[in-house]
Amino acid sequence: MEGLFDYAPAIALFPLVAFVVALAFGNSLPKKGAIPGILATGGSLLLSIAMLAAVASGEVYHETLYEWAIGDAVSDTGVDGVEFTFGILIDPLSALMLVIVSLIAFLVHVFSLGYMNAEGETGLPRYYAGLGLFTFSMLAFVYADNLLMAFMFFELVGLCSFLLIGFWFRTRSAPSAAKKAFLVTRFGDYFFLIGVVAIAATFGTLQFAGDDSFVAAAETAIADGTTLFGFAPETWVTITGLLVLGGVVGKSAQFPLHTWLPDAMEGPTTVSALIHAATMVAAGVYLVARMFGYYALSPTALAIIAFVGGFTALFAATMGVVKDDIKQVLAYSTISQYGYMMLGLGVGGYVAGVFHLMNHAFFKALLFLGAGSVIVLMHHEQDMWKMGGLKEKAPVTYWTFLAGALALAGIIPFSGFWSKDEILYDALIVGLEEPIILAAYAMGLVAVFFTGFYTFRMVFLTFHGEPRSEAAEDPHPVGWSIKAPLIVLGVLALVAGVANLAPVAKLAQLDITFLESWLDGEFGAIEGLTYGAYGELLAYETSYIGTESTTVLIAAGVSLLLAFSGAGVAWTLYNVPEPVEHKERLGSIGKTVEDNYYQDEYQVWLAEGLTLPLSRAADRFDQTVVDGVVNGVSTASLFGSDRMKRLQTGIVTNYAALLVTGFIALLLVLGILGGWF
Amino acid sequence: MTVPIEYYVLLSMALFCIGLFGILTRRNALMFLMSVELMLNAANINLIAFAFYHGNLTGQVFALFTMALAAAEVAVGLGIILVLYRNFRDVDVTVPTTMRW
Amino acid sequence: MMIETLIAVALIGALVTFVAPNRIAGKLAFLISLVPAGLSLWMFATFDGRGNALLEGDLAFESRLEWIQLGAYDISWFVGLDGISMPLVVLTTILVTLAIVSSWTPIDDRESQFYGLVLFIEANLIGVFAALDFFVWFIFWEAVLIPMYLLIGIWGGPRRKYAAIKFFVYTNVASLVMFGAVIALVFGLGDAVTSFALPEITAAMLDGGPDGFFGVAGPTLASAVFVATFVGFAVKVPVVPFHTWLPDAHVEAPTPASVLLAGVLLKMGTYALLRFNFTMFPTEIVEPFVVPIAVVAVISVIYGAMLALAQTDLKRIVAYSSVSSMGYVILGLIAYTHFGVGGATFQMVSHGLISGLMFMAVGVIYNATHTRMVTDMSGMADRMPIAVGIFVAGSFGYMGLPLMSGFAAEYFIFFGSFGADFPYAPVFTALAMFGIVVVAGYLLYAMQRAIFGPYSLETDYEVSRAPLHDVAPMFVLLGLIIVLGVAPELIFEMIHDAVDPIVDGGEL
Amino acid sequence: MAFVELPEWAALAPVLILAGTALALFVFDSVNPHSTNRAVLAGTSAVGSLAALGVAVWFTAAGVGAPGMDGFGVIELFDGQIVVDQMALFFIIVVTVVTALVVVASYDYMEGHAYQAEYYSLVMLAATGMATMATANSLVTIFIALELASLPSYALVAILKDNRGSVEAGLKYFLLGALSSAIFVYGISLVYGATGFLQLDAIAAELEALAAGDGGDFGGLLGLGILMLIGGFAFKTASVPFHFWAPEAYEGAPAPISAFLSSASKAAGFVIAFRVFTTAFPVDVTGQLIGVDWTLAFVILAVVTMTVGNFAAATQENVKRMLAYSSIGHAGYVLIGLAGLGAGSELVMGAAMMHLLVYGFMNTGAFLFVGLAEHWGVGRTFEDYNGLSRQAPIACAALAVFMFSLAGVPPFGGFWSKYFLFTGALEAGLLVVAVALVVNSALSLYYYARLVKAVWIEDPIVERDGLTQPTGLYAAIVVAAVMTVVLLPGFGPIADAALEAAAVVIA
Repeated sequence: MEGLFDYAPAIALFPLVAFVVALAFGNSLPKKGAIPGILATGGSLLLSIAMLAAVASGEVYHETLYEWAIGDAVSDTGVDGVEFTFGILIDPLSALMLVIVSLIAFLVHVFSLGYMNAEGETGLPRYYAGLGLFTFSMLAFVYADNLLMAFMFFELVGLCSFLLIGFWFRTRSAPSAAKKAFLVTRFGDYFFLIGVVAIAATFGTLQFAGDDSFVAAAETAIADGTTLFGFAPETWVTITGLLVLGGVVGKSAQFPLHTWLPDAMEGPTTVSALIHAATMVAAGVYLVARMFGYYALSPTALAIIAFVGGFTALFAATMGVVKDDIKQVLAYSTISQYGYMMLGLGVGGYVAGVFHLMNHAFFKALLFLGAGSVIVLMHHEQDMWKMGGLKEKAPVTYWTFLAGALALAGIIPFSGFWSKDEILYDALIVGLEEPIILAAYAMGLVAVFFTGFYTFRMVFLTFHGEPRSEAAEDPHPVGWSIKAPLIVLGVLALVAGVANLAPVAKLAQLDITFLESWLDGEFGAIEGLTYGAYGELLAYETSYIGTESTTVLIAAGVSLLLAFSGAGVAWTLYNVPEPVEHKERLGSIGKTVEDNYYQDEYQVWLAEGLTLPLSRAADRFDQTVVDGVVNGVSTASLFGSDRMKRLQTGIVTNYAALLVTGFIALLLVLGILGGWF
Repeated sequence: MTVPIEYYVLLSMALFCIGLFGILTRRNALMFLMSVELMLNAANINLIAFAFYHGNLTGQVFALFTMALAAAEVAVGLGIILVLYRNFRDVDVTVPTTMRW
Repeated sequence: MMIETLIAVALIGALVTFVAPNRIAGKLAFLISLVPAGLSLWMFATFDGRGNALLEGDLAFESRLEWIQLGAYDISWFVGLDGISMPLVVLTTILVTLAIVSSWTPIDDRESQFYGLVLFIEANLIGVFAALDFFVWFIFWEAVLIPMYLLIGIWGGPRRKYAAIKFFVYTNVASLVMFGAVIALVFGLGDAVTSFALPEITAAMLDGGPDGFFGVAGPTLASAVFVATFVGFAVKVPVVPFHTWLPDAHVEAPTPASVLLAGVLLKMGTYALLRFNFTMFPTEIVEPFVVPIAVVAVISVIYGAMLALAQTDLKRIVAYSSVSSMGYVILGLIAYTHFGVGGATFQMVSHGLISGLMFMAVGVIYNATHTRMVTDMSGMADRMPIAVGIFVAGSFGYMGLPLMSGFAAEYFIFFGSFGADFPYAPVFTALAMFGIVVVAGYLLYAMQRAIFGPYSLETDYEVSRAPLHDVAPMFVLLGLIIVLGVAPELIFEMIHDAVDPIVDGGEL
Repeated sequence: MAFVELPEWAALAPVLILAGTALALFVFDSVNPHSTNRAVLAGTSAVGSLAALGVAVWFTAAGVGAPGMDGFGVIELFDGQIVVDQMALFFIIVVTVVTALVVVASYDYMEGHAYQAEYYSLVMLAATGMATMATANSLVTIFIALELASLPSYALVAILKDNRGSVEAGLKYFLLGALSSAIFVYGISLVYGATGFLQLDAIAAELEALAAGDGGDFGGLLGLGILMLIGGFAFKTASVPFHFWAPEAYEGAPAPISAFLSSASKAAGFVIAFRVFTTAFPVDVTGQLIGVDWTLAFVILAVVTMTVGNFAAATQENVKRMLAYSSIGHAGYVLIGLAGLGAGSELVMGAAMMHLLVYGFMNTGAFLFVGLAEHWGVGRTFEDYNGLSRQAPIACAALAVFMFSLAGVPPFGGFWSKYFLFTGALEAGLLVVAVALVVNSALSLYYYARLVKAVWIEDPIVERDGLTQPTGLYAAIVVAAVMTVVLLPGFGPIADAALEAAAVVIA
């Protein structure tokens, strides 16, 4: 098995090659570069699975492969010299994520054949190049073994997101959305970069794993109580942790930096499925999981993560309720779901968070691709009010979509239920001790209801009832390349939950929580990067309502109840032949919600209402005052020159007079100084 | 019978100032020339007086040089005044002001 | 004699081109400029310098011979390269070659004179980076002004005369101030120095420093000189508030001149700051000024970026963003850490490449559209995908996208200054870093308006794809940018080696 | 070496050659008057001045007037009325260089002029006078030499008898010249009165004695005398307030004559100033007697002169007049050489001498370009010069060289001398002067660049057809330009010579 890991770099490099090929020769290739993309991602997928198997067999891989920059720098903890390197870290977490990413990337590539090529899009090489570059960056990010490398590829996926959102650059909206996406995430990354720099300057290392990792360094610092940059070590760890969290909030579209994600739906649906649902948005959450040991050192940071997560989950879910565009609904549900993951990680539910990350990747990719196929069916119509009755006309799309919906809504036994329930359970048991976490839990719980509601509102409006447009009357047929990925993902959405049937395990005392033991390194892991290790670091108290099993039952029961009720309300309102809008019933609240709580407004105001005028003012200041001084000097001297030359009157007698005057003046000066008179 | 040196100096200074005054006030080129002559001669008075005072002949000799050069200067000057008259039909030194500023 | 050869080739080439017939001038200049480029690359490959040129360290390609005996001091032809100047020389030669190629299209009048002047600039720029005697250095430093004045003045835009004279006089006054200051310093040092060789002056400064002049005490004199030289160089860099000549010069200058102006001429200022203010002066002199300079640097970054945001002329945008980027360099220099100073030097090279690329891209767009106003055009990506693609790539380089040189430079600087020992270093760093958001803001805003969206163009010109010789130089630059971004050690190693003595000599 | 056999008076060879040439021209003129054989006339004068130049250079190289074993020591003639030392030779070189350039250029400029022989002989006479000024070592010889230089100059300025400008220029030059020489002579008389001597070393000795003794009762008289002498020099060097003749004289005179006056005559004026104030009036001694350091006067003059000159030049429309003012400004720069003497270092005065030499090339060249323009008849203002580079790139390149060199921008000779002056000013601690220098050279940069802009950047306002390439003018201009450039790398010997010479006279 050893030799196998030497091929690890290839996982990321295959797509890079595909990127280059597509960019260079795309136009002359059949399928405009799809083929290399599919081959590359397929290769990555196989290798990733091999890695997964290797890890399962107890191997792990942590190797520094390339020295990016080396130099002397005395860190605040006294480490002398610092190396910024590229390295690969393959442990249970990253191996799992590699498989998820490469799998979905592969499926999306396949789907694109039907979605993009079939539609005769122009600029396909650009599209596939973008996908390739993204897959490369994402995979590299996933198995990055240090924070700087992670940051670099974190930024690169941002670039790809920009390029792919702006794929239809000839429109006005797409470039604007792309700009917004990049800027908002960049704002988060600004804090992330400060965090990276700060951590590097503090501990002199950016390694995730091993004894020379900054996590370990932070532990020792806290143990010895060394002052870091004039702060107590805990405080400093919290500060730096939160700085890094800035990037996470941006990428994973958490409140208040979530505003870019809905706009990002301007991109092709495939892109939304791959980047803005399953993988890139997951990068933030994944990063938290990746350096969970660091956050575990700072309860404050964790609490903030949990609260932000819970709030976002609810906040976004409510907005999803009133959207008419099928992709918008999915976008907000994505934000909300990542809120859950943050909540899970925030309460120390490392396994739960990762579990939901995995499930969500499957079912949300499924939903987006489903939506994509719906859009194909509907001749690029996205308004759900114009759909309806697609159930019979597109059974595959319908059933797979339904599977995804059930998973999303968290209906037992679909995958979503298990992970979401576990998150809520973890939140609950901690929340019983920590009021703030309890609040987060409450929000998460309420969000379950809304999730159920908007999910089924979407399903019913799209597939049930009577067709509400001629497009819906005779939908455009979809090919195998669209159906196949849907089926694969549909199955996964149904069964993925098996990976970690925690409630069952707890109730039946069975040891069937594979994922937990997987992440706990029972198959093999890097020392310190295991669920157990994190658990020791965590400062959380937990308690139960009655016994553990009662708590499990209560938690599961409540969330299920809410999910069903949400779905039920949707059923009553929209599962009718001629559904009608019910927004007006919400009144002013509905308006507010529809306008996304004016989140975009104030952010746009910050950019265009505040910064732009400010810059214009600065420009005016620069032109008038700063430059004015410069020009003023020259004007003044030229004026002086004009006066000076008037001395030369042209009349020789004046010259004689002036000459004598000047001479006498000189005489007076010297004479008085010399006392001649 | 020795007159104190100061008187000579005062005399020459007076002469010098008269010449200067002439230059500043007279507009006729010839008058200008004459005033210059006055100034030069003021210098000569000094030279001779001081030669007497110091008891060496250097000053007197130099006075001769001065006179000679003064003559030469006048010669050139008259020439210039001639062409001046030819071009400007006037010997008023304040007339030619084609070049100024 | 390698450096002499470089300069000689450029000078003779300049003369030859100047008298060559117009139609072959461009190609001829290109061929000539290949010689210095190749030579300097070879020198880069065989570079064996160690340490810093002004402090302990042995130079590569050193040569020194007596020139003028000025009273007690002798002025000698003294040149040599260390890890700081070597990359800059290579940058110069390569940029000149590329600039020449990129001017084949836009320059269609008095070509021979144009290319002659470009080669003349090259000679002087090499000299500036190689010279180690104050007077020699100053000669090259000043001589750059003449060709640049003419390039802007003759081949520039509508307000070229104003811009040219402003550039000429403004920067020259600054040099005079700086010159006076340095001379005063040398006299202040008294018998400690017997020549204007920079290493000697540095040595004298670092042990004991000046013993007073003009009746002012030594330390006071040193501080005054520090301020004067800083201001003198700040104009060239340029640092806010001495920057106003830059946008005018850039906007009016023809593309190749802008490329050289932003690519290399600005680096002269930062290079001089590094050599003089931050190498010559002992720490105790510099210390009181560090925080003020940090403030200035942060202001340059943010204020410059804000100005760029307000512009609608693509060239003005890039010009102001240069002000912003130079602010980073200043920040890195005052950090007095390996990564700070090294990163600053790295940024000089990196920004040289990136801004050069940006100006070329803008130039190519201008050649096709005859406008640079983002308000006049839209959806250019539709008509000239390649040129615009490179523009986008360059913009992301400017934004500090990882795996491009800009990120490496900025990261080094930030890391270096964050850990620096001057007060509130982390705060200043964090403030300056906000520049990376604003830069993204104005570049993306400009892209959104000019490059994306439905195609439209105010000026009625038939926009066609750019010819190969317009695009090729940009590809070369882009390649270099990515190479340096992926493997910064290529030059950072030697830079680092040359920076060591500075930092160890004066750990703040 | 073979040189030693020559008699002592042979040290005057350069001057004698010049005088001989002048006389030869007179003879030629009287043999066949109204001859317009320009080739012969210009040729003779050129040969004469070049011969003088050659001899002077040879002497310098051989070490005439240089103390020490390799030199022959300072050679004094006629009991010190005349002295031949390094400084004398240095300035003879300056004068002869300028003369050579001017006469070569005049070959074309004076084409078709009535008084060829007179013109050249007057030029040579003036040159003789200037060369003599360089060697004069007594107030008598100085005065005579001064007049010998001045009188022909008056005539030369006014030689275009039917050109109102020329005549007006001559008149103004003459009148102010007469006034100044009167003041000068009066000054001499006062100095004589105070000391009783006219020979410079004797004066110095007397002053020493007086200072050692009761200090004499003529302090004020002496001071006034010195001041009047300064007036005389100020006139010759066109320094404020005796500069008023310069703009008109340079503008009205034939361009070569303007070049001649503004370069050679100025240099000659400075050499006598240097000589008198270094030899006759040692700073400290004189200071004791007159109660004030006379360098102060030069500090004031320097600052005022450079300021007036540059400021007035900045907004001129007429190129020649701009150059005239700029030459006033440069007089101000050179005055630093005297202002800095207080420090007792030869650097600053040496720098001044270097500047005068370089100036002899670049300024002459600039005026000769104006002569070329007048020869072409393109007009006199900046606008008229617009776009000349398209027809005459070579001449315009030369002009650019002159302008940038005058502005002190490398890589041209002007850079060294100007920045050495700056250095010297700082060494002498003249902070005020240094600041003034910075301000002024900024301004000068503006107007010099303006001329470059006119010929290179601006587009012609009128369409001209091709311009002729007069051999003489072109030769002179190109030589001047080449020299200006060559002087950058080849500045070493000049700096050595100047500094050595300065050291000798100061010691």
